[in-house]
This record gives sequence, C-alpha cells and structure tokens, in this order.
Amino acid sequence: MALLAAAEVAIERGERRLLHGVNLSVDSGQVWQVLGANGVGKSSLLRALAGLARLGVEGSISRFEPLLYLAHAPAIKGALSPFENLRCHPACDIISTRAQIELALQAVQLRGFEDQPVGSLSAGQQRRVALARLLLSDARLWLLDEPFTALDRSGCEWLEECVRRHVGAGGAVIFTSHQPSRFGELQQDLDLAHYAVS
Amino acid sequence: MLSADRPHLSLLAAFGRQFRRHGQALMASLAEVANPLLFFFMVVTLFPLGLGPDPTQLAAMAPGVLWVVALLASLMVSARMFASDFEDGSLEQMALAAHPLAVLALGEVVAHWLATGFLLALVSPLFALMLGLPSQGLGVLVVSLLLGTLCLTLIGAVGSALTVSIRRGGLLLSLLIIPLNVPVLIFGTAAVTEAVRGGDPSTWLALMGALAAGMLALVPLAVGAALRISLDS
Amino acid sequence: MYFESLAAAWHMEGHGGYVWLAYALTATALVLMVWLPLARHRRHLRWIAADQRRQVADSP
Amino acid sequence: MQRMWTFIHKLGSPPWFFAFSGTLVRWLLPVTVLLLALGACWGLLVAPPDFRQGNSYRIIYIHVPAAVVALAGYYVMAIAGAISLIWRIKMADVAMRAAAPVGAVLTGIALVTGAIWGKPTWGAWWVWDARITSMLILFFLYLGVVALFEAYENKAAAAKACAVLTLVGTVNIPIIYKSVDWWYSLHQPASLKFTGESAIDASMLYPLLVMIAAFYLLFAVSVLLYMRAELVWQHRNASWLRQRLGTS
Repeated sequence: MALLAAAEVAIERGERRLLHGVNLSVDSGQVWQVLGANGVGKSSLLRALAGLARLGVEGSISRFEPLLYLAHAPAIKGALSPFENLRCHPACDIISTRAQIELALQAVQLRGFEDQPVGSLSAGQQRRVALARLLLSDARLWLLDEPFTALDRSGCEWLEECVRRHVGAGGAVIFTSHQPSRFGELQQDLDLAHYAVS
Repeated sequence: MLSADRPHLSLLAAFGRQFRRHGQALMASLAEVANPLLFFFMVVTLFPLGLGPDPTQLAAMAPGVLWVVALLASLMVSARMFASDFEDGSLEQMALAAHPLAVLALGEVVAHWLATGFLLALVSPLFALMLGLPSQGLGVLVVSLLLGTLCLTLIGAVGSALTVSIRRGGLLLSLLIIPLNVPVLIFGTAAVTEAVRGGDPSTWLALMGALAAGMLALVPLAVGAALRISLDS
Repeated sequence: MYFESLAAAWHMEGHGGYVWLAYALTATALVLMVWLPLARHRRHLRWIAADQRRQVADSP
Repeated sequence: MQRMWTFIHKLGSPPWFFAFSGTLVRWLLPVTVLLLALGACWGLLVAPPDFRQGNSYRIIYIHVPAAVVALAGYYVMAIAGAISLIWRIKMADVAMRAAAPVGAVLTGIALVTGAIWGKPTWGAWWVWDARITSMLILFFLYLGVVALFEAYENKAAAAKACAVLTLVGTVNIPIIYKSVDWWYSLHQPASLKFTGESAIDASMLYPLLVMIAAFYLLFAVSVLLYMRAELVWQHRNASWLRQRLGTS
C-alpha cells in the first residue's frame, strides 16, 4: 500500500536549481535513507515531501497517509516540561493520557525528568524529548531529518529498534543521515547525486 | 506505532491546546508580559515632560496620548509574536497538523492578546489618572482598549506572520501595520473623547466592536497564508 | 486661450509659481515612470548580448 | 466566450505576453503622450480659473487624476496578487511587482501637488484635510508593499507575501477612508471643504476627465514596461527570448 509517491520532483533554491527528476514511491514496510553531500538538498527534499515547501518545488507529490516530520528544530518549548511539551505538541492530534506519555519518556531514558522545564535539560536530553514523539503518534509515514545526530550510542540503538518496530507494523520511514546504513537489507538508498544539477 | 483507535483532537481542543501552550510559554517569561506595561508607563510619563505639567492641557490630550501609546506598545509586542515559534520549529509542526493553521495561529494570537493587550487595558486607568483624564472617561477607556487591543493584536499578527522569516523584521513590521491600525486609533480616541465630553460613546464602541468581529473572522485566514509563505521562503 | 499673452499665462495672477512648479514636478515624475523601465529593459538586453558573446567565445 | 478564455490563458505565457505587450505599448505610449499634452494645455491655458481660488485651482488637473489612479492602482495590485495566490500564475506576480512602484510614485505626485496647491489656497504647505490624510496613509500602504518585497531574499515568496499584504490592505482601505472622513468631521466643522463635491462646471470637467484617462493610460504603459523589463531578466537564459532578440 503506497504511503507517498513523488514524480519528477525538481527543487530550486533562489535562482539555482538543486535537484530535478526525483522519482520515489514509498510503500508500507520500507525504510529509505536519503544520501548526498552537504547542500545537495537533502533537507529541502524532505521538507518538500512533507509538504512544507511549495515555492520552488515542481513535479507532483501525493501523500496518502498523515505523516510525522521530525526536523532539526525540535519544536520543544524550553519553558514547558517534557510532559507538557508532548501533551500539547502542535502536530500531534492524538489525545495521550499521563501514563502513556510517562511510558514514552521512560523509553527515551527520561524517567524522573517529566515535570522539569526542558530548558534545564542537556541538548541530548532535549533531542530525546523530541524523539519521544515517535511513540505517541499514529502517523504511518515518518520523515526524519538527521535523527541520529546528537544521540549517544544507546540513543541510536533505541531509535534503530523503534524504526524497525514501526516498519514491521506496516509503517514506513524516510530519513537523512551521514552515518553508514544501519538497516542492512531492509533499507533502500535514495542517492541524490543522480538527481543533482551540476 | 499506536493502534488507530486512539481518541483524536477536535478542532476546539486543538485551538485550546495551542492557546494553553503559547500562554504557558509567555507566562513563564515574565519579562515578555511586563514589557508592554512598563513601556506604557514610561512613555506616558514622557508626555508631561514634553508638553508641560499644565493639567488642563494634559487632560485635553489624554485620550489621544493614551491610545497612541497603547498602539505603540502593541506594535512593540507584535514583533515577537511568532518569532519564538518560528525559531524552535513549532511553526513547522503547526503547519503539518491535521487542523487548519489559521485556527491554531488564532489560538496563539488570543493567548498573546490576553498576556499583553488585555492586561494593558485593565491597567490603563492608572495611567489615565496620571494624565488627569476625567473620571467619566475611565470606564469607556477600558472598554475601548479591550476591544482596541484585540484589533491591534490581530493586525499585529498579520504583520508578524509576514515578517517572521526576515531578520530584523521589527522596523518593517511597523511600516506594514501602522496604516492598518489607523481606524482603530480613530475609533478608540473618538469614543473616549466623546465620553469625556459627556456625550454617548456607544456609536464609536459599536464601530470598534464591528471591526474586532470582522478581524476575528478574516485575519486568521491571512495569518495562516502568511505563515505558510514565511515557512516556505 | 484664457490668458491674453504668454507672460500672463506664466504669471497667472500670482499663482503661476505654484502651478508651474506642480506641473513641472509631475511632468518629470511621469517621464521617469516611462523612462526608468525602458532603461532597465535596455540594461538587461545589453547583459544578454554580452552573455551571448561570452558563450560564443567559450565554445570553440 | 471560448476565444476570451484562450486570450486570458495566453496572457499567462511569457513569450505570448512579451510580444502582445510590445505592440500594445508601441500604440499606447504615443496616445498617452498626446492625451497628456492635450489635457495639460486645456487645463492650464484654456479652462477658466476657479472664482474663489483663482488659478491655483489648475493644479486639480494633475492632483485629482494622480489620486484617482493611485487608488485604482492599489486595487489592480490586489487583484494581481489574488490571481497569483489562487491560480499560481507567475505572470500575475510580475504584474503586481510592476504596479507597486508605479502606484507609489503616483501617490507621491498626488501628495506633492496637494501640498503645493494648499500653500496659496490655505497658506500652509500641509493641511490635515481628510482626503490628503487618506492619501498619505495609502502612500504608507504602498511603501509597506515595496519594502516587504525588498526584504525577502526569495523573490517568489516575496511576491506571495506581498499578495497577502495587498489583500489585507484592500479590505482595510474603505475602512481607513471612512474613518479618516469621520475623524475629520469630528474635529473640523464641515464648513471647510477641500475639493468640495461642488458641481464642477463643464469647462473644467472635460479637461479633468481627459487627464484622468491619460493618467490611467500612463499607469498601464508604465506597468507594462516594468513587466517587460522584468520578463527579459527572468527569462534571460530562455531560448524563446534569445531567438526573439536574435532576430529583432
């Protein structure tokens, strides 16, 4: 069952055309890693696939299911506690109980930090609060922009396990990362070098 | 991935959630709330220094001065309205939410109004007394400022949404929205002046109410469109 | 012609200075409104011509 | 009816529009210059002066047309903006970008000529009259659009942002004009009317109408010229333009 289909997508930044002719069809159960050098347009492509960018994006992108987009910016308010941040996250339209949110925060090793302002946590911990969102969303398609950055080894393993479980349950993930492929045969690569405009 | 039978947010609940989220973030930093009040307080004290202490002259100018300073205070506050959400990525997530961006943005704007304009209106009699505004004008001043600051905040929201992605967009923001604030200033000052003169300010307050109602209906659409454009630039 | 002579037209019973100043300023503004875009148009055309010459020079 | 739609559709394609506007301007410019000269001479030299204000009244033949077309220009900009927002036609963006500076200059002309007119008539260079004040606010609205456009790096986003701003401005303009009129009548007994709606005598009305028509044509010509210059720059690498320039 296709979750997202992109046909002949071209991306421009200012007057310069970055990518053209990108074709992609994402079905449930797939993991796609978007590869490419810095500045080739990985994040721009992801924003276009998420639907945030329309100007300077040509070609057709059809999204068949609601998606979850995790950007560099964590969308977390420093003044609010992790619990508050996850309970009223702007993109999340699921009502989660206190117990479910605490469970998610425990999964990212943030037990005991539930009601402390996020501003007082470390950058790595703040990143984990953003990642805890993955456990509280019913979106089948995940678009993750550099999810493994600023994560320690245990965090990376947890995220890897999380992606495998999500994909196993019929979801799909598209992520950008410089780290070598982690999902072996499960993963397909989208190397933007083929579509870059020299 | 969760099973799909989890309860989903209604539109009103999403609005309330954004309202609470922005409100809590604002209330946490008291400076953000105290700024406009202090600004109002200090600027009002400038006028007697500039125009002389003569009470009759000050009282005659009080409605206009109070309203112009309220307009400037709301202008100063509007610049930061969507800035923090733009920087920390919340705006992107709001644009991807299932509910229309216009409604979520309205939740933020109303929270922002309550934390700034609403308080301004409640505190304004204190500054009015400083300028010697006759007592019969105080009640109408508060009512006109309540409606007026709502209009000023809504127009400020359009300006803030258009300039949020521009560095140093503050000055540009005032150029964009001051012309749009002129009717609010005229209606507000006229209402208070009429009340001070003993006349019936209800016509001006009714006009202000109509303006507020119209803006509450139309401005969120413009703010939603402007935010999407700012996210896209 | 309302005025008897050109001098009267210039003087306009004392208001000539204002009237002719207003008309002069407006005339320059209107001319600029037409001339500026034309100048920009020509400047862009010159750039294209130069670009074409550069391309011809580059390809052997 | 079908022919009309194909015409509007073709307007959206740059090569066709470039050719069409070229011939249009070649015909429109001389007509505009002729009308301007005719109207100016008629208003300056032939028409009788106003019995109360004397010859300074002749400034009406440039002040009122500039004011009228400046206001109409804002609505033209808003319509172009709406078209670019709703149907995403790039040509509408170009039209809106071209109309902004032209409208701003016209509003400037209306303000300057209004000030010069005020001096002999009311003894002051600036009179807080309702219409002049509304014209000043319109000038700020225009400056806001031009400044917003310059502030954005990504010009496609800039055009969309300006479209939203002009639409919000268009909704507010009637409210602003009405509130300024009420403000003026609130503080000023209605006796002092600037350009009163007094029935203008025919000998003054005809040159005024000629000048208004001339200013509308000039607005059109200037906008078309700005659009053509912008199209040449936007499509500087396009083959259709290179062939066209190669031949012509």
